[in-house]
Amino acid sequence: MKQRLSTLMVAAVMTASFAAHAQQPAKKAPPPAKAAAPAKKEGITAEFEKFREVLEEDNPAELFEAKGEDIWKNKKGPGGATMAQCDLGLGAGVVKGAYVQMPRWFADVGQVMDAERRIVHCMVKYLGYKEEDIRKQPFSNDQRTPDHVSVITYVAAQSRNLKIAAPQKHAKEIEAYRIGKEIFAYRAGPYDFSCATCHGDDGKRIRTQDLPNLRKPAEAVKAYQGWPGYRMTGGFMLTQQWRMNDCFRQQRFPEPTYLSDSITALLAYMTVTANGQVYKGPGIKR
Amino acid sequence: MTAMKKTVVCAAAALACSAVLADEIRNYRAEAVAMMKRDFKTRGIATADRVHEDGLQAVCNRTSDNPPKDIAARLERDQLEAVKYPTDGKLMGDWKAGEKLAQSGRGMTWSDKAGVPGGGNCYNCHQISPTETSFGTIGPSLYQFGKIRGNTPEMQKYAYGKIWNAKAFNLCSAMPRFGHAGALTESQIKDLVALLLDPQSPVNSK
Amino acid sequence: MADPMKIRAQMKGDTAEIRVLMSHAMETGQRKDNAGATVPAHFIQAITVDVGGKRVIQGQTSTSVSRNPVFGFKVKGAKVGDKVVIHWEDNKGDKRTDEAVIAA
Amino acid sequence: MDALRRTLLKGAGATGAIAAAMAAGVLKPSQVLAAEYNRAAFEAKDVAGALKNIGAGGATDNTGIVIKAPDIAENGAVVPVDVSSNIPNTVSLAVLVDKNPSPLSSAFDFANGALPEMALRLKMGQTSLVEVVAKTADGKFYKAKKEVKVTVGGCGG
Repeated sequence: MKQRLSTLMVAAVMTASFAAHAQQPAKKAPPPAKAAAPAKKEGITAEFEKFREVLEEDNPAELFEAKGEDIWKNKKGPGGATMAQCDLGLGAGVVKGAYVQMPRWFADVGQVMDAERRIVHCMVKYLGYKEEDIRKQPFSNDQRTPDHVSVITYVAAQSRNLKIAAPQKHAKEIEAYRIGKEIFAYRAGPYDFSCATCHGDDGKRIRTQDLPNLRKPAEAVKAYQGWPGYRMTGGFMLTQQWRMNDCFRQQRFPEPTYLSDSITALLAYMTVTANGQVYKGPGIKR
Repeated sequence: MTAMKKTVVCAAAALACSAVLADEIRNYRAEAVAMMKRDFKTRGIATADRVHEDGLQAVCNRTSDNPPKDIAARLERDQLEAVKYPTDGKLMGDWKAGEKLAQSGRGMTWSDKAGVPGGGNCYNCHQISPTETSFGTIGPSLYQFGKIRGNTPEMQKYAYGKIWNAKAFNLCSAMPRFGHAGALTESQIKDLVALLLDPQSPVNSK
Repeated sequence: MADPMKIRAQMKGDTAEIRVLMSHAMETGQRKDNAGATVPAHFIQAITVDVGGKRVIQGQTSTSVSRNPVFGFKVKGAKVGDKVVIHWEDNKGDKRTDEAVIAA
Repeated sequence: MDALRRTLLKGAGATGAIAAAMAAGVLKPSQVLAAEYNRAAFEAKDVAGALKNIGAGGATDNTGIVIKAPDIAENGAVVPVDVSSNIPNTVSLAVLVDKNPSPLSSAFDFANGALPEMALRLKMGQTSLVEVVAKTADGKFYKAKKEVKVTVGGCGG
């Protein structure tokens, strides 16, 4: 307890003196053990890369894309409303290029919304889906892929090969990015992890999985275009909202509310960082 | 943050702080933390209070993991003093049990059950035994850890302390404080020490 | 009702390359659901491919094939415009037939 | 449809009547397929049992069979494999995963211009040999194999 108190007091002082120390050179990482490590890791990663192309060429995500397209184009809500009335930021019914230009400010709801949040909003508003039902099972499992996940996959696919261009014009769009940047770096929980613990450096891996450095555009796009993605484990589609949710689980945090401001802010940070990069999703992931 | 508060904080630290910069950073950080406290909810064993930073996290969060040397040294010393070493004086357990623990990535998530012992998560970040080719690179390779350093009582104490609380040696290390956080028990840490230092462990094989 | 397949067929030289994605759980019968109950085996057992009205490929499959199966075949002598008809059926009697036309 | 009639799927027990009917276009594919599922081969618990039940017990090693598969799979749930045979007059290919509970994953017959080559994705519960059996028009069987390692991938929790 005594230790905790003294640390907290130091923290209080640190709050004030941050600016003075911000320029301090980065602390060196502890020297690696001088063991002659078996040179396996490059081999593994290279082997995965060779077969990535094969996997991406025939991505079962297309099956969900087709389902989503059918819902977007043909499903009717109460009173005959359709998703043609849904404005994803580029005008009612415009899908092409919309995915890579969210999160964005939507004046009709007075909120910054990421793609998933906006699509769910539209499916509730126009197609008569109940938000509480969607919140009951927001993510796919091996028994069921919720309709909104298929629609997200369709909308995302309509931005394939387009440049990511999340807007930073409205004050609230800038605010979302800045808050997202803070959440990204915030360490807490029993393991002291932040998003940056795994995604703040170049060339790191968890087990065999590469960890993109989400502070860099060319790396951020790798994470961005992975989701929505077909997850080989389980064999179903998962979205960016899921990716954020499960990262926080692994981070040993409590659970972020689905479609909450915190997740939109994080997605704004990641997307804006990836701005200018070409989107190649939907993805296929381990 | 109001202008008055900002002035007080700057004055208190007696620093010529850039008001604009400090304000922006503090402002967004505070907003981010407030937002997370609103949005993050208890699920299973992962309780909502986990989004509150503790003192050490606060220091690292406010310095982008680069605390001033003098402060870091003092806090590392505090952490080291709080390491609980086994009362029986034995620091090495069973390396085979240690290898199993090192493999497991479970523990303390909202999908883990209360009372079920967690894993060490070691291979997620470290190379360890040469037989396991699926290893992460967030932390340094631990292959031949004991072969290089020897198996002295001092080295055992260091390894135990490092696993119990990595922050006692590097204040803002990415490695969790497994003992301090209650993520690993005393006997589990002993098994991991054995995995690293036991001459029979594959970690130290040719 | 089974979901549609996604079929791509394209000429490369004198050979048609046919790729097909199928929507199917391919349950092994060994997995347990969240409640602990065994999920019964459910998998595609048989597949046929017809090109230009002729049976060119027929096969049988088991639970060792991945969920949402992907297959690729090559057929020599096919022509642009030929119809490709792919049919599958599973161990529960579900079936599905879809077609595509070979593109240039 | 001679090649298809000589299918390895039917094993020893299949009668010519069904094949002839199919070739003549009398039966709908579903009837043919349902009648012919080679349960004994697909439910065999080991490679030897599966091979025996497709009549390939005496298959000999042959380098004319090409197996393209990763040395290490990114995920054992989806292992992309491309198999082909350069052995003249290959009419059928079967793909087995030796450590799976039921090793025989698939068997395909090729006719009317279809090349003895196919791409598919396999489940592999653990590091295993992928074995491929080719059957030629004269009823002979050949085989080849390649090891694919399956590792732990993500956070493991």
